[in-house]
Amino acid sequence: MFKKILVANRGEIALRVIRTCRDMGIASVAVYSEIDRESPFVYHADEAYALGGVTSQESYLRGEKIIEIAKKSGAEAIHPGYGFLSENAEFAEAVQKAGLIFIGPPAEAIRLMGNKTAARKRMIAHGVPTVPGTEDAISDPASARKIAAEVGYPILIKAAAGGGGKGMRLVEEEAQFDEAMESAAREAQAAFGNPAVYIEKFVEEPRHIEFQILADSEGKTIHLGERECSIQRRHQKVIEESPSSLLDDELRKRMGEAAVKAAQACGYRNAGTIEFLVDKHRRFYFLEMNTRLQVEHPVTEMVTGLDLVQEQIKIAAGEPMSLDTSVECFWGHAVECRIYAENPANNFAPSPGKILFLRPADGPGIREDSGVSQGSEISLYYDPMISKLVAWGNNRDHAIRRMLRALREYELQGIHTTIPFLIRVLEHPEFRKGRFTTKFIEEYGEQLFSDDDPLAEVAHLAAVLENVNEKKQLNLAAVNNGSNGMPSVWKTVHRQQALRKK
Amino acid sequence: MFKKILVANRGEIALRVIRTCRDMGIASVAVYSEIDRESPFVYHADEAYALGGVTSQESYLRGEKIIEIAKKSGAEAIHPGYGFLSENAEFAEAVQKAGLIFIGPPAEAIRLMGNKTAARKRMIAHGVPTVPGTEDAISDPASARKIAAEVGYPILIKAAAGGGGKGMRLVEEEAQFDEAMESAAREAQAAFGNPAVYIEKFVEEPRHIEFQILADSEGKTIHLGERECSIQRRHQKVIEESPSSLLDDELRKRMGEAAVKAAQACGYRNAGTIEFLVDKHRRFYFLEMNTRLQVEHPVTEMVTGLDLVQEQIKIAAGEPMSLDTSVECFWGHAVECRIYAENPANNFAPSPGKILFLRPADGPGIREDSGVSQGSEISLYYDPMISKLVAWGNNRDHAIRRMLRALREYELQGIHTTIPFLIRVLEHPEFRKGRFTTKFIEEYGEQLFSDDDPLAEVAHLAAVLENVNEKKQLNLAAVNNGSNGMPSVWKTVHRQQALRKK
Amino acid sequence: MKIFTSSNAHSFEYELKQNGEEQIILKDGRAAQFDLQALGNGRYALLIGNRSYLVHMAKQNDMYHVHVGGAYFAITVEDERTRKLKEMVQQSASGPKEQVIKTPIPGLVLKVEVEKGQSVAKGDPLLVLEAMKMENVIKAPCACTVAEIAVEPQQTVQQDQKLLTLVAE
Amino acid sequence: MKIFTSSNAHSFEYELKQNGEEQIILKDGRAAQFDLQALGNGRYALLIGNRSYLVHMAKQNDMYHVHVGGAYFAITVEDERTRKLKEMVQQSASGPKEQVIKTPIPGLVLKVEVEKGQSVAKGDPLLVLEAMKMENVIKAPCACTVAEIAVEPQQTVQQDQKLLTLVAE
Repeated sequence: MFKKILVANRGEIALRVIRTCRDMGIASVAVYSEIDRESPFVYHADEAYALGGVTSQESYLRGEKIIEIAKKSGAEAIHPGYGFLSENAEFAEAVQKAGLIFIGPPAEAIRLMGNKTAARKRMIAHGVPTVPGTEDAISDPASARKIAAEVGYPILIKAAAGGGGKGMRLVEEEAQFDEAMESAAREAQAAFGNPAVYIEKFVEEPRHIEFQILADSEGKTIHLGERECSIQRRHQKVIEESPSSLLDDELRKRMGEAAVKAAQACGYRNAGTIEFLVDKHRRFYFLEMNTRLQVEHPVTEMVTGLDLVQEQIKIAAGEPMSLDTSVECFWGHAVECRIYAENPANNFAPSPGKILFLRPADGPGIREDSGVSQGSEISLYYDPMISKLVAWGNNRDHAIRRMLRALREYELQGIHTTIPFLIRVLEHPEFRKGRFTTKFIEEYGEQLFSDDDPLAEVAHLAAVLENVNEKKQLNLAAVNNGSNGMPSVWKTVHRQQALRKK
Repeated sequence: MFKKILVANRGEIALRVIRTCRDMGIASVAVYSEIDRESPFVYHADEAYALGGVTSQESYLRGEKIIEIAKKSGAEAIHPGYGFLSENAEFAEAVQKAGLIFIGPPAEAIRLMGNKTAARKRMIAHGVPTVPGTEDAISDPASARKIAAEVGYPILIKAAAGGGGKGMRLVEEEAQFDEAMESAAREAQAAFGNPAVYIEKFVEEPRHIEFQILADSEGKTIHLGERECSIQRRHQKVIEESPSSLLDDELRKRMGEAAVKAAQACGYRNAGTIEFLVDKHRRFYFLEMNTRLQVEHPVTEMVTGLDLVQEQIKIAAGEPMSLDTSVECFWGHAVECRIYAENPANNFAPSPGKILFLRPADGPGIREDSGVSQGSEISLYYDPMISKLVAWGNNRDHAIRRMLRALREYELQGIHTTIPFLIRVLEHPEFRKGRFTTKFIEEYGEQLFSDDDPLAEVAHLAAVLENVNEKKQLNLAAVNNGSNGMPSVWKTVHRQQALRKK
Repeated sequence: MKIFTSSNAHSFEYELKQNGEEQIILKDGRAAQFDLQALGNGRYALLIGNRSYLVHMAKQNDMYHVHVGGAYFAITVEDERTRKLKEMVQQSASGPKEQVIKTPIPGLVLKVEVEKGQSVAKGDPLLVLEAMKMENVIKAPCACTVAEIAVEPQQTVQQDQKLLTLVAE
Repeated sequence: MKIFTSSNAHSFEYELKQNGEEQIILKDGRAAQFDLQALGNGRYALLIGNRSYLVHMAKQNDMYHVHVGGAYFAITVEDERTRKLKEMVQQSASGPKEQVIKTPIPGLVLKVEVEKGQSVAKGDPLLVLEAMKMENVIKAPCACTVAEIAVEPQQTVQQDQKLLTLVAE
């Protein structure tokens, strides 16, 4: 086993990896940009080296510098976390060339899966279902119609040269095909000077469901079940859970097998995720593979009992995985909420600033993976996700109720967070029933931003009390010529009221 | 199900019960003494009523007042937590007479188990093993010797009228009996004017292992496995875990059956705990029954997935329990550390005061049940336990390593806590091997209080830096005529050093 | 004295009465029963009757930012006098109502979606700012005409820097 | 200038040198490489070389209370001058060394285990205090004679109240 690992990342995921290193008795090396010197991931690491710089380009994306520090510090392996250099094939190669171990897949797998067309072709070749359609552009109406029939209606016609919806047509049944094809080609010709189109299966009521896979150094590949990630805003996952309310054992088995096949098809090693779309007929299609640890890996950890970072490290060190078969039944249910430094009341505008008070939620069933502390400055330079709150329960409803309790108890002051929005989503009846698609937030937008009436009354009264108190303090201060330390006015008033009541 | 529950307790356990109420959609009512007005359990409850008073007698022990508040608030049931009124049979009766439900066992069961002699007799009558010995005092050497032989050596001779070790003799084998009996009787006569003694089996290398039981309103009784509670200081549990490293499936089964029998023998309902002593020959003896929720119940929750407070409430409401059979295999391993406001470096002297900074540990496998917040005042009036930290892992070693990581990350300033001591216990090789008895802390006392050399060097250097910095600031302040807000000297020095290194 | 509060979707009216030493707050003619204890760091333990709350409050530019039970409200509080003064000021203002749009956050201007003199409807995109790896669309707060564009695409902007000036229609 | 530190089981010696603007701290003749960043609330991010630590420090009556890595140290820091001054004071002190034992915590005196004039060994129990539901034994800090007993059983005592006076033997 490694004695020392460098963590080439920042924030919550750097701390997450450092914690597993500590649990395994492995020394951890942090690298940090100028503005991250005072971050928890730096002071909780065993060693820390300055990268210099402020932006990602100047710091966490400097692969060569990171490799140099790894060698200087005596680290034997590098964990890239997610984002930054984690899916950079050149970096993975450079790490290997430097005589170090990259805790992740081989560079070839990263490269293949990073190329959408190549990945799609490889999947088709290995019998993993992808969204059916033409692989190449087509302009002959008759052949297009034939392909559409093969793919099955409804289908989408998309301009080959296009984008932005121009030349796109949704065709529900074959009778509408000719007219749609003709108008799409006309529009494409007008817009892009090219009438060619693609035909693609239209995925109805899509859900984003992904499978966690693990492949050891010998190529033995297993899956750890699914994560439901359909609750998204601008293609960013917001809430994730495991298991999915959509899957039954039979579908889980089939999708799990497909996920394992997909990983094997690209010679995958270490931890990875196969993302699928599932339509309303419960048909599933390969979307893409993420060749790294996912943000939402904790929900899988909660329902399987595994530490996925530990599995990654064991695999990279050539040790056997903790499990040797796929996981097809789970320990309860887990939900994760991503807490972003954004203001949901102002169109999710970033909310940089200093965290003036922090008291994360705790108690039964609650886990938090946080990257910040009271006093931390949230800068504009990096991802605004500051923490992940995870709730575990006996079943989906139990986990959601615990999550709601924790979100309401969570105290974080000084910046805005998405907590009020997360509460609205979790409270929504359709979410509670497990009936939603990737369009959930678009569909129910209005309902997810309405104010809570009883709490509004409490908040307004509190503001009035504070306002009246301030004025009273000002008056008192004037009388006392500016002396401080007077007792709370409200306590006095309340005591008087209490006395009167008796 | 109840709509509203009053929680007749304070601190972490009050908050613990309030959280489950919230998870179940039940409104919670807190009651508070004068000094608890600003406590988390008060502001996280749905409703709060003042009890007045400061000491326990003036507040949390005022059963009548609490019942009055319950009726006024519309609560249908009262949860007593642990301590205070939780094992007070009169209170349980009064609650019932007031037309409310006591979330706990029937008053008769509390009363029976509160009387050690009566409980022992009842256990013997139902075939639950107790520490063998004479039930009544004896003074005739021949009968005493006969009983000693029946009980089996080693035995203890104890002065019937005595205490404090006077007239007590440990007898290893029969050959020593006569002489020991004679001298014990003589000493007892001299000390207490009464030569009568008891004969009791000497439990060698005792371990304290307890079983959680649940009994529904129909009397159906199950157990949820054991908790290992041998790590004690002055008979106070310090670290608890589940499962125990001592038990195997066969012994667990036998002890579990005995625990269920013990509960049935006293007509038990709701959650309770049967405490056993287990000796080095793996023989177990009934010690006592705790007729309430235990402090250490979270370790059982972690390895069974149950919420024991929810089970208590369901049983009290006449609903079925979540499980209908005993739990004989566990989900991983859980460890709990009790964090006390005491100074282990000063003979565990209480450490009252204000919590100036608080950042509990988080991350994978960590749960915390805390009753305090940054800004909380720890008073001298109540129990000094302020929080319980729980770690879960795949196995015992994994759970302990996670706990150590969490304890080292835990930030609590302003008062002393037992965290440094807990780390020493968890790091001790004999603890790690699972080889210990209830005498562990006495036996290894010295080793548990020695200083950590590498960390001492860090701490001393930090103190020097701070000291030098203070002096420099004073000088600078003198130069600048008292102006504030100058940059950190150390940053400057470090930058200069960094520049020189290049 | 009357006190008016307002936030995004709610407004309430309170009455403050002096009763000797004591100040009483009435809402809908009934005296509010409360106990507000400051815990420090902008935290308050609030009882209204026997309902218990943890409230966070921070005041910024006359706005109370209040967090309670996981919900957030930005609340303005004004008394009768202040409100009357304001109304007088507003009535005396004349001519077209100019409105300056400033950057809420530092960032990079990605796109300017409008031209000088263009009429826009409420909610129409004006420009796109990038900050914290996210695109943020700045939208028209009302139906208006673009009077001035103060920035260009690819320009970095500081917090509160002027982006555009609008004139209400 | 030399600086001496001492805690329960450790004492170290440092040297502070002025090098123009810069102060250098030497230990065992080697300059310490460090970077101490104050995070507020008595929290510090400390690098010694590239070893990284979170340190908590609070100063109270000339004692530095330092928490690091889950361990706690109460450290006194003195420089050459202070140490010499102290030694001079101690040498000039004469007669029997009196020591006043005060209550570390408020509580209730349960038992007084010694009598006036009694000789006790280091670690012998002097009295038992109850506070926070726990019994706390106050022990003799050195071999000494009990010169005065200032409290009685069942008496409640405040923090820092005098309990006994001892004279070192």
